[in-house]
Amino acid sequence: MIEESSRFEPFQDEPLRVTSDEGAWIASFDLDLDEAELQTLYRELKRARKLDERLGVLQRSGKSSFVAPSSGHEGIQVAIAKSVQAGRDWLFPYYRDYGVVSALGVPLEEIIGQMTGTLADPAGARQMPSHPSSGPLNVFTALSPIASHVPPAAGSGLAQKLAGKGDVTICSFGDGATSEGDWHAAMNFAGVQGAPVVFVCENNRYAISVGLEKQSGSATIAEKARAYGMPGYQVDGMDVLASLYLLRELVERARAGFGPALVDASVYRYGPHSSADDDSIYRPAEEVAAWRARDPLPRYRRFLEQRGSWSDAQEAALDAAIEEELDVAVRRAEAAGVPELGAMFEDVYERVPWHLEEQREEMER
Amino acid sequence: MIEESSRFEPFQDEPLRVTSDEGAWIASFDLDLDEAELQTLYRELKRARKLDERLGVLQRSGKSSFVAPSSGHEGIQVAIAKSVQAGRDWLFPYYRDYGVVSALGVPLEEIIGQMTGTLADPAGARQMPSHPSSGPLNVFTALSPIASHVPPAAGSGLAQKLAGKGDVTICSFGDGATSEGDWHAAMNFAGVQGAPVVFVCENNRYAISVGLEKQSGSATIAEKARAYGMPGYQVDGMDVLASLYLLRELVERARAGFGPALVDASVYRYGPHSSADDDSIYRPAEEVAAWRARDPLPRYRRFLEQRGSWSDAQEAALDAAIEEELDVAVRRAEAAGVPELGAMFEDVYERVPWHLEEQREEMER
Amino acid sequence: MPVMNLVQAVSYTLASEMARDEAVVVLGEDVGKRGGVFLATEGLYDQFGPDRVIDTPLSEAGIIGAALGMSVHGMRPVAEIQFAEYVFHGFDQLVSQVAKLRYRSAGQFTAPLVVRMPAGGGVKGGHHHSQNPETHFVHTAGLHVVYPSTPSDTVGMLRSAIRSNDPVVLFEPKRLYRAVKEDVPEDPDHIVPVGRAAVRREGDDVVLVSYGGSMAETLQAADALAEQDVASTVIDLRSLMPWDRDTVLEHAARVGRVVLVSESPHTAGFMSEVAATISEQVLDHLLAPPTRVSGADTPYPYAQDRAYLPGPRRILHAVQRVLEY
Amino acid sequence: MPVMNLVQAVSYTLASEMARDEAVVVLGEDVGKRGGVFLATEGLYDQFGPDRVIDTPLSEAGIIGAALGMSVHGMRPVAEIQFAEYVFHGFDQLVSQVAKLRYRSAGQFTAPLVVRMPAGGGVKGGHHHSQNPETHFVHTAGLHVVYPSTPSDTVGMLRSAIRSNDPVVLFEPKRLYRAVKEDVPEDPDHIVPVGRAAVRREGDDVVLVSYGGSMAETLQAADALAEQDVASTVIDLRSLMPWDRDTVLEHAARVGRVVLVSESPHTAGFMSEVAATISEQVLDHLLAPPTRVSGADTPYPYAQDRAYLPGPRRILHAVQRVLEY
Ligand SMILES: Cc1ncc(C[n+]2csc(CCOP(=O)(O)OP(=O)(O)O)c2C)c(N)n1
Ligand SMILES: Cc1ncc(C[n+]2csc(CCOP(=O)(O)OP(=O)(O)O)c2C)c(N)n1
Ligand SMILES: [Mg+2]
Ligand SMILES: [Mg+2]
Repeated sequence: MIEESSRFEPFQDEPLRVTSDEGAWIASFDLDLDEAELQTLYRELKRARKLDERLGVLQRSGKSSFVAPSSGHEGIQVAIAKSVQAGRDWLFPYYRDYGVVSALGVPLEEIIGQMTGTLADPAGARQMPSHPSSGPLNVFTALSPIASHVPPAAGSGLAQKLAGKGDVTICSFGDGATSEGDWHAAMNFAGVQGAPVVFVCENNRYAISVGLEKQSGSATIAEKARAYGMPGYQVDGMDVLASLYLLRELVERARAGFGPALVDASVYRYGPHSSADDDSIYRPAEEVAAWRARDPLPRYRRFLEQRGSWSDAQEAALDAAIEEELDVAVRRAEAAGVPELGAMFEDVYERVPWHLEEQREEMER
Repeated sequence: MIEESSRFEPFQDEPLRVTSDEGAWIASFDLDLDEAELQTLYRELKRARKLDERLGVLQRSGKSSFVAPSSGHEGIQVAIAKSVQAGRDWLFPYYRDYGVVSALGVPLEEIIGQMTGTLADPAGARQMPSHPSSGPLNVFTALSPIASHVPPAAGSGLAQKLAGKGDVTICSFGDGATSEGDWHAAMNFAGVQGAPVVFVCENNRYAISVGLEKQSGSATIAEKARAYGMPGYQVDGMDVLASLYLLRELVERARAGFGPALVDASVYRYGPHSSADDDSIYRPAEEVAAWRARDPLPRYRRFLEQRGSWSDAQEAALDAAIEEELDVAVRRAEAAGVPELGAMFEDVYERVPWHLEEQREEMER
Repeated sequence: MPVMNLVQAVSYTLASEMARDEAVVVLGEDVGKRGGVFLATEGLYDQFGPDRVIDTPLSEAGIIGAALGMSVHGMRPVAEIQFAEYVFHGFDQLVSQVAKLRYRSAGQFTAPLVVRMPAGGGVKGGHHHSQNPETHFVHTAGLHVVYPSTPSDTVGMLRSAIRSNDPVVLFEPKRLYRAVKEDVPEDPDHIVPVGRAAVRREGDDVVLVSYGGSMAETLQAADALAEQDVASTVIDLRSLMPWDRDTVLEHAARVGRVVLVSESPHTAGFMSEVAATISEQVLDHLLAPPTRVSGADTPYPYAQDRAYLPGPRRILHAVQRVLEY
Repeated sequence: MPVMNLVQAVSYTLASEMARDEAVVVLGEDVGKRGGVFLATEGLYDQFGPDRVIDTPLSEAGIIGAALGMSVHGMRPVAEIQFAEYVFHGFDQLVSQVAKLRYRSAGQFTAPLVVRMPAGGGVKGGHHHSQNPETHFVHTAGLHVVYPSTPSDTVGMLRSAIRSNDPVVLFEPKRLYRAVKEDVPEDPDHIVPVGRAAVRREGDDVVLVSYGGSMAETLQAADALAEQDVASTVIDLRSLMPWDRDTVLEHAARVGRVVLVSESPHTAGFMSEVAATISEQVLDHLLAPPTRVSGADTPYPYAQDRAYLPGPRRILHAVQRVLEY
């Protein structure tokens, strides 16, 4: 039931890349994206980066209690968002996926509302920061337990397959997530059912302090796909174009009924695991520096510049526009206000049962 | 850290066999087991088969409340027992593994005591039938939840590795077990740690009624080993010699510090899933018949006969001896008596706490 | 009116709901051709085919998680866990995911699914085929928990559960699967609402409260009491979350003597909640301490399979204690 | 005498026990170089090396299962679950395997291991970093469950746990990790036995019973009561399985008014067991209903992080109710 994709071969030794670290096109096929789209990708990379930076500022200034930085993951995250049809397909992201939701079109004020615990969060500030969601855009509310969202993503794919409309699901997670039993149950379920799900591992080679060699029996995440009868691909997740080409192909393949695939996207997180972490305890500074040199943003900007498709003036205008957008979003998110005490008793069930009514009364007394 | 075994290549397309269905030696290397050992293997195959048949009789006559037949699995089960050093290495079997424990040397009266709920069971008749164990022989008490014994087996291997004495663990399970999250967690843990564990899947292609194609995303269980950085082997589990050669090599490999391996042993269960099952609902009779034709016992007997190493007289003597042994074991098991009421309150903790004392009094009142 | 036993009531209701609403699908281990190991899904595969009666791989986390993913698309999956204690392999999916989805998404996503599981002892199943894990789910916000004890209630409550927009965990007393047959309501919209207890008989001397499999022994005890001229009120809770506190308190206050019968482990079992609530709310009406008769705080034993259960003898002892108090 | 806070008491005791007995090993996520996300294992990796301080893959089932496998070989693993609610991924290993091993093997195999988990709210962690799942384990036969609230008790109880031949689940109130420093006993054999409560203060007007993180607010409430000339007895249960029923009943019977404080969800939480037992055993001594002040039956909220907890205000309300009853 599951066929290979047409352009890319699974289970290669090296991650797929279409641009060099210097930003040169190195693929064996021709680029076929128009300039507007190419520029949009850069705008979204930059927007994700600046959003992440702003979230850090909000956290340090006490407006947010926590943040799990996404810088370094933007290439694959923007590609995920741009490989699906927003509002039609479904996304099951994880806590680090700000770049996915911002590039998909979730309003920044909602994302920032979630991060700062205000009612701008469509999920009502019910969860800690770094747990975005969007009902209208089919973004399943991110949650904390690692890999717990992967079985529902498999079920989402099965529902889509049964509905027969060609919709697909993308589910992303970290390298650490692949060790959980729930991850395995989900991958196998999707494999057996041929569910149209593209699984994307944002493989930054660390789960907090635990390096990949202590995490996974296999050297790559991609080869784990063999256990589920699906193709596995390594991609340079800091190469936004490689990520996009691969994901688009796998999304279309899933739409056409050829089932799930696993993508092992090599990335690096530039920040600590979270605002509660000190990564200098376990990561050498040189390692961070080496990955900084491969930053997906300047790399892609060089690519655009070499085509004459991006200028300093555009950069300055973009920066200003994003800062302005962020300022507005922060203001609006704050203005939305915080939930009342009693809100904690709602949405446990469709209707508030007697015991919660009483508990609410007791608490409000 | 994990190297390949020397004689057998992992990840072959076909299961390893050293004898044909007609019992001819077909391996590329020479047989190097002495006649006594070759005959012992047959004795154990027969003992396992007759034990299984007797357990069926005991169940049908109401002496046992349940049985999960092992007939058809004897080749791999006897090989498991004969590939380890009894009392030194550790075994984590599953409920269908009568052939493992009988060939390892667990007294039949203990096995039958377990099956019939008497105090001949070294585990005190605490569990339902088909859950054998042996403290002295390091047979971890089998249990009902599928795959739950696999993580402890990985931990057992890690303990052995840390102890540095070259002891190993063998853990067996069915094909269905490979779908559970706990199985994955264990396999990955063993792979990362290079724990000396040989994992053996007794792949009878059914989990109760669910066929392998609905069970596993991958076509074989063997290839799942890639996800854990360990070698995976297919073997004809109805070829006792192939099973034994492969397992001995993998056990020695683990002893030598080269880590875990996964064996996908192709078998068939001739009986229903259990005494509570009716397999005619989901298995065509022709399929059962086709696998009956490959029965590991007559096949191996033909092998011995062709070498002049087995006669009808020996067969008759063996049958009589086993029947006698079974009769004695049944008598002794029955004579051991059943647990008293109060025994249910012991071994919950090392010492009986106050609340269990009181519950016991209430119950005995 | 159709006459059936409790397990037939399950398949009857599933078929009726699947015919009514094509969003309803069944999934689990062996639910297809095999019809489930207890035959609770017998006939459904032939009637509705493999897209609506889905044999899954052997993973409870996969079953519950997949059901959740289907339910956010508006489907109404009914997942079967083959034996209740195997839900522990999917515990995180049920308590961290299913139970909290409406809450953590503020209603953007909901999980209108049912998880059915045969539970309870007395079937010579040892400790992994006999447990009553309902308290774990009662203690988990976001789940409804129901535990019918009769064929008719099974029809009405399973139907309620399937139509509920909240996730429902439905326990089935496997010991009673084939114990009695009775007429069940034929009306395809007959439901028994979640949260409502049934008063099985009324009497002024003592109140017996129970649910699930233990209803059988509780009613036997009530019969024995009647022979001794002790008149009992017998309440079948049926729903544990939410539970019908008002009904229990009304009778507890009226009679003043209460015995609570449940085969789940004693310590911190659901009946401790009922006992605590009775004392908290109607202390001054009590003529004797609310007294529990429970399963033991041991793993479910094989050899003492029946003794473990709170049988009539132990229930009568407790009644005697509260009567003589 | 060494002065330390509660989380330092954990690493101090682990180091002391690892030095004493080389069967003791530590395993979990990030317990190595990182020293744990709360630094509860800080320094151990440098002192004892990677064979005794084992960073595991990200799987709670793997951690608990591996600990079990090591323990049957005579090792004494101390497993860390990074946040208590993540134990739900390893629930089956803990409740079906670890808890039942001695029983189902009739003592042929035992599981002398410890599972440590930071628990409790008030840290702005939302519902997956704030929970108190202790009741699930109290309701599971075969496990000891302890929940210290002070650095000294942490030393004594963690040591008891490590030396116990039964599996022990040890909850650590993460909200109190750095709340207070105190002298802890230096004697490397000092233990606090499992099953013994501590009476933190004595008074005749009301008995406050609590444990874990809620001890902080309970003691604050007791202070506030003292200012209003209400004298309270404050009991820190410390052990939940087995729990110190005798101490609780003695004071409950003496004083007649009891308030039970726990931040775990209200319905079918451990305090329902304590309340039920008090009513069952000393009904006639009660001057008011044993009254619970609990966490809500909602997923742990983020925005109302502090309000969720039973704070002094709610405790005082309950005390007022039992005093005025
Ligand atoms: C079930 C569970 N266990 C442990 C944790 C604590 N934890 C949060 S993030 C994390 C590491 C995740 O690493 P990875 O999956 O590689 O994603 P990354 O953060 O590197 O993007 C851990 C252990 C958790 N959230 N859930
Ligand atoms: C966790 C769990 N889920 C479900 C079951 C019920 N069950 C018992 S055996 C079995 C099938 C196991 O199949 P397999 O692993 O292939 O072993 P086989 O019986 O074929 O040897 C099932 C589903 C169980 N025992 N444990
Ligand atoms: Mg990572
Ligand atoms: Mg099988």
